[in-house]
Amino acid sequence: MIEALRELARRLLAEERVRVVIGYGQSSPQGPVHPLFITRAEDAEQLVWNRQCFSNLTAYLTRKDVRALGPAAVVVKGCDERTITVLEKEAQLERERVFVVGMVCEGMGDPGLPKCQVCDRHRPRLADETLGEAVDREVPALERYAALEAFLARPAEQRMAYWQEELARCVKCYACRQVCPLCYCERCIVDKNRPAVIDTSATLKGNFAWHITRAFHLAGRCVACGECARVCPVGIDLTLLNQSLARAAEEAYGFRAGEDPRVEPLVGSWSPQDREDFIR
Amino acid sequence: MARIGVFVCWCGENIARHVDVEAVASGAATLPGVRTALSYKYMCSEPGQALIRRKIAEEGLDAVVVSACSPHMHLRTFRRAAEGAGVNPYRVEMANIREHCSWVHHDRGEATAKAADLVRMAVAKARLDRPLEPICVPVARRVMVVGGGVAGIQAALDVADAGHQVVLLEREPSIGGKMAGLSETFPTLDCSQCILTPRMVEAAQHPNITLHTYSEVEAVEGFVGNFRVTVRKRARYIDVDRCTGCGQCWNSCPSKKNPSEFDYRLGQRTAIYIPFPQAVPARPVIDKDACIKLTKGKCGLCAKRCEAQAVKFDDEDRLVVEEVGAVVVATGYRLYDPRTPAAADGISGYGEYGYGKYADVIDSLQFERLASASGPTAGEIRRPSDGAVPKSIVFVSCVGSRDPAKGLSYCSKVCCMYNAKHAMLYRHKVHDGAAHVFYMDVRAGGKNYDEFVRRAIEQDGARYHRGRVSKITEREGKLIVRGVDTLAGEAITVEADMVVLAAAIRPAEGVERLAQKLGVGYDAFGFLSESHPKLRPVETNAAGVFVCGACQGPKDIPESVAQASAAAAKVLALFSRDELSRDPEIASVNELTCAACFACERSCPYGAVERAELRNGRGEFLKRTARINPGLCMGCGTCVAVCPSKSVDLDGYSETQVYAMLKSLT
Amino acid sequence: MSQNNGFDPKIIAYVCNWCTYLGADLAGTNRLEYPASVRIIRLPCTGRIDFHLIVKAFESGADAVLVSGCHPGDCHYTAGNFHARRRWTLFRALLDVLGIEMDRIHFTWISAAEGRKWQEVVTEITEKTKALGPYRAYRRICEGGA
Amino acid sequence: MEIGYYPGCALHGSSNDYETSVRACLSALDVGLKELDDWLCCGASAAHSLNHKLSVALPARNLALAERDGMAELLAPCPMCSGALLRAKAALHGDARLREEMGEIIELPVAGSAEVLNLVQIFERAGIERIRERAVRTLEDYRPACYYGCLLTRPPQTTRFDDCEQPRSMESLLSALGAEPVDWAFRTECCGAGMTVAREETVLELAHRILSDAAARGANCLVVACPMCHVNLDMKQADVARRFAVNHQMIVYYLSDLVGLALGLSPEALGVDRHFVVR
Amino acid sequence: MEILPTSGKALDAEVERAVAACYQCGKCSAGCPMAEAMDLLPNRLLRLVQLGRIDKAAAAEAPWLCVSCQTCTTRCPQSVDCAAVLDALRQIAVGRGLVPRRQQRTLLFQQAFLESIRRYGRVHEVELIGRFKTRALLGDLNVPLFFKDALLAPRLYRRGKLHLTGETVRDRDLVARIFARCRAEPETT
Repeated sequence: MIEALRELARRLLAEERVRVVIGYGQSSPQGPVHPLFITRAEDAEQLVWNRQCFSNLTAYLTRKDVRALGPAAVVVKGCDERTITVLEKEAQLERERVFVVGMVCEGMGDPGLPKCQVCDRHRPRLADETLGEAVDREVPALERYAALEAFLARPAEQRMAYWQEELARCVKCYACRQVCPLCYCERCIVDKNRPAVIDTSATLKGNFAWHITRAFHLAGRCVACGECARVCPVGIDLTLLNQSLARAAEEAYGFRAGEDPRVEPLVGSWSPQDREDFIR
Repeated sequence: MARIGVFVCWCGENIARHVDVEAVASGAATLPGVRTALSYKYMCSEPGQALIRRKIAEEGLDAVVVSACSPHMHLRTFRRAAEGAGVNPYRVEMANIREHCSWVHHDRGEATAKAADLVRMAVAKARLDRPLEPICVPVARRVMVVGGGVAGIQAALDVADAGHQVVLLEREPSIGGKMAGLSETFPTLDCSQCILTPRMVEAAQHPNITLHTYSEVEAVEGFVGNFRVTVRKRARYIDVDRCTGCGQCWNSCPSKKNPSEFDYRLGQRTAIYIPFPQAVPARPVIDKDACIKLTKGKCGLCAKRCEAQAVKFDDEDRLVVEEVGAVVVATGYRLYDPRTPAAADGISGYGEYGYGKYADVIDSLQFERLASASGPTAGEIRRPSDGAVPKSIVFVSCVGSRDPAKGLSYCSKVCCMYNAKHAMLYRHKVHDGAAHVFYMDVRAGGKNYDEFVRRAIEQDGARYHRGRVSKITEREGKLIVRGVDTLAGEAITVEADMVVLAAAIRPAEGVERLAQKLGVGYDAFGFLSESHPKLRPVETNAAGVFVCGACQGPKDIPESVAQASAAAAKVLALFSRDELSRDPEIASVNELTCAACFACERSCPYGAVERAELRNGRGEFLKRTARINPGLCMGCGTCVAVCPSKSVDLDGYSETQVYAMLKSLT
Repeated sequence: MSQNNGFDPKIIAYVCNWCTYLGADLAGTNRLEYPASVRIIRLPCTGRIDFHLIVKAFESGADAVLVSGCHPGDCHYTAGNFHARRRWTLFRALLDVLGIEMDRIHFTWISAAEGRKWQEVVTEITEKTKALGPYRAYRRICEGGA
Repeated sequence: MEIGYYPGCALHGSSNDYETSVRACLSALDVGLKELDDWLCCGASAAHSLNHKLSVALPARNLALAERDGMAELLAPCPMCSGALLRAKAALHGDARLREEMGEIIELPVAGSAEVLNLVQIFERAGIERIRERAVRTLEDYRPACYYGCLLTRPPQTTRFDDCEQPRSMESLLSALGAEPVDWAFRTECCGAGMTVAREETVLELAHRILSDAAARGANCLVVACPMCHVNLDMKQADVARRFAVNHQMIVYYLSDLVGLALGLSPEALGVDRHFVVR
Repeated sequence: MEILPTSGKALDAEVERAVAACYQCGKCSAGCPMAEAMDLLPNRLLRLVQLGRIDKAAAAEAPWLCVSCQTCTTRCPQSVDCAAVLDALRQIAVGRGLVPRRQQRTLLFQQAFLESIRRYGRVHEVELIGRFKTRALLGDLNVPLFFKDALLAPRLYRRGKLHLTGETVRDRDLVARIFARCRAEPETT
């Protein structure tokens, strides 16, 4: 599989179909896997593929410096690829200028990350070329949201208490924002003043405001790559927030972010039949 | 620092009874930015307004808060008053301490406290009000009417007679629309063409009307007052200016056996043809698929015969751009096709009626042609299969209409009337013929309408059966119609020589595409949406675009014409001004911080958001950005809510202001 | 109305200019009495009302928030309330997982003709909020401590 | 190809000539039939007339058996049976509560996943082109009136087969084999077979109309894909003759008969000799 | 299609709901092959149900003349499942003893039919006809029929179409259990 990947990268660069290949690299066999940007065919063998390829590389597609390089190829897992659709819908990339290399993925980490336990997209579907053989396992929505279910089983006061405790630890390092492929605003809303929408101090108040905002800005967009939670230095489980929105979208509108390129983004479209059981 | 004056109104006892207005005023006086605060018995009265103007002058106020009734009541009044004294009208705020306070809270303490809060909020907002100028856009006093049927012609003539330029667009080779093909019209039975053709000629010869036939809207840019409409003039293969309409060409054309669109396939026409004798303009077109010259390269007889040398086989589509200030859509209707394959766009057909299978099962427009003196049978009722005069005809109502299972739930409104008319005409022409009408309800609301239907039944002996038809089959040249009369409680079978289906009225082919170009909404069936069903029946939510006739919903001729004149009146009202001035409380984008995700574009109900590029002084590309078209923005603020980086804001309700109001309450 | 006495709930109402604001006006014209607990912030359309406004309301010490606009299909701007409806549906899910007390956030459609409904809604919300007491949990958040 | 097979009571009873025909014809096309093990009667009209729950339970049991034995497709040559199976499918589909309830009633888990096919659909699966290639003789001297009756196409929302008002599938199959189907009026009119035994007199009338129109259109035979239609139009033709004093002598074929004949099978092999009206 | 309760007021409610959309265009009656023989046309039965007079509708002969050809359901502009409504009316009639005498034969036949299934899991034609005819005979309903079909029997037999003994499923108790579980609850009117 690795060889196939390297071969493909070589070809794409050699034939000048792309100017850069965004993949995974590893400084030493034991060393950590890091994003790798290849612009010359001969560097292709530096590419790696293993259970440590956590990051969602599509995040780099919207970076000014990367765009400057020209057409790019990007290595994606089934979970990451949905990002491409969302970005395209939001006019952040022209699909034809990106060559998507899909990697069949049996899960990342050992043991697999929670998201991998319930993954129903081992094999990318939207890629221009997909490497590896495997079949999809249809995971019922319930299973996908099991963790959320469990959390929601607690009474509201306990949930509130939990978040007060968790978010009190947030140091506003914004790693969650940096790593998120869908946080591409040039000026993030937290950096807005006159008026300041969000209290920038790392107080509980500011932290609630920030995390509510971060999560809701991903409503109907988050593809559940789970990077935000993975990179959080103080280990706040942000996926719970993302999941609550993802499930609402799926339940109320049968919508899954990035699933279907033909479907319009959830926020910004509507139907007269939309549910409103909570509105009096 | 702002210099705000607060004016607390007693509204006689209305406010003063439950609110301590003096306390409210003195409280307001202490608020930051407030220069003066006082109360008066009737602020809206002339002395009250004078007081405000005087205070503005004395204190040099630059903003005003009137604490009185609902802004829906008097905001305009006080804006005008303040403007009179030199304060920008958009720096006037109102605190509603009457409808929202004194009238609904009778505990003086609570009411006063709330009133004080409301004033505090209003002051906080006023402090941040920017002076705004109303948006002015020049108006091009020229209208495009899309569709040259009776509605379009009416609208065009009304506007043209008022002295303004009109561009009249028609997709077919001639104007006249469906009405030109009708036989006689209910409830007066006067001849359709006799009414219409003079109007057609009038429109064509009117100095203020430019006619584009055989043409369609290609693209639309701009907004109210300033539309740029690109028109595709389809290749006619005739030089209209040279052509004299002498008829040599179509009389000599050897390709004669082409189904006539105008006769709904009941008649035939040549390849070079005018759709019907009274066509306007009386200039032929060449059907390029039927023309032997254009298909096989041979022939060219018409060109040889044409003394004016008007035939040009090398003709091509042309695009012309028309600049207009308003657009009237009058694209009319088409009939539902009972042959529709199952569930094409949710609409399915009537296999059980065998339309398209049995030659003598026709639709009501085809019957109009049979009954029309200018029709393929010169007005004699003869059936298509063998030309025999039918001794019995079954007229079936509600084919498609009121049939949710087939995908159309609405009533087509005019069929009841023309069914009665058809039955009548038939009985007048074939005295021993039996006319059966199957109906669910007879809907004959309108002047002399019900009388007309009764006449068909009582005097002309049309036999009405209350019930739907279930199946039509054919045996030995007879059509076996199986229906029911629910009043008699019997299933009945009629042996008919001909069956006429009153097929549902649907919006004209392709109207959705036109609507999208114009930014006009349409319903599930493709009928265009008016902006208010009762109060704004011919306006649409696209400013400067109006609708009339059957494109907005099934209508008969009188209604279509009335609506056309209404649309014309609206256009004239628009043209009565040099400039449009609009409320400036609209959205604007901070283009430097915009991330160009275009969430705003997706959620704008008015298509007011454009994708633009930000360039520096030297015109070099910096970034992409959303941009609001002030001509189109109506100021709902939906874009503000969906903008992730809050790079959009709304004047008059800005982020800063709302937050300040909240803060004033803490 | 004096259970939980001493406590006058603070309720922020975001209403659209064309339906609910006029509904409240009508309540006034018909002299329909209701508690003085609500502070209306008039916005052009429910489409303008985003989640920040709800969060901000709580940050500025609201004990409950009311969001109200035109009934579906009646929007002055044709679709603003449809857009809003979707966002609220999603936002509620987020608030729920955060353990925000859902019966402090109310959504209603109130038309210009529904003065009576405005009166009922405000009265009920006030009673409910009184019963719940001040929104201490969020105060705690704003005071930054646990 | 091999496919699940649900004969139903009629084909194992007085309409066994139909089964003979179907089996012979399909084996000639190398379509193997795997009969559903220990199948139950579908309940026919009696069940849905008298006991709605039963009218779902009985077919549900058969669907469950098919699922258990891993049959993805189930041929039910009797439209009454296929209709019952399809109705049950529709009811079970997207109604977890009902699936559960039925599972308990019939003592087998049931999802209703098996696809139910009628005879025409099997031929379409086998491929009209392929059948034409295999054909050893043309049907040119046959001018059949194709009779769909009611349940083959109705109600369309459950049968999802052909156009329920102007069906063409039998005609296109047979004309591909050289036959000249006539166009006639009663292709989807009901023959009232459901009532043959209980209310014979009203039913003969319907049968008579159908036979007369077919004859009037110059048909020299009828073609059906339904055992009840066959009983009603073939066996009862004598009674029609007696009652209306007109002997139509209209041969009534099963669709598989004509296909079989085209494939070179003998009338005997197809059970045609066991019909009541014969050449 | 959703499963109706088998009896009781619950069924009434279901049936009323099922016909709520009917606007009396009569297309069901117009297409019904049995219309001529019916005392009340289908659209009238539906109307009675709409008016809450279910018992009168159920007591009519028409439901027993329905051949379940689905034409009404297929062509209904309002997508009312007319045929299913008639089924329900039959069940109500049986549950409340409203089956008109002249239609007892149809009922008897269908009961005999179900009986046969309950016993063997499949239909035994000879026994079925036999049981039906004898019942009909005892009930002295249209006796001549008996002999008529008796005449047919040999014709069938000669063609090897008549099995004096029919097929039986392996697990007959299962069938009985299924029937028991589907038995209509007693009327709660």
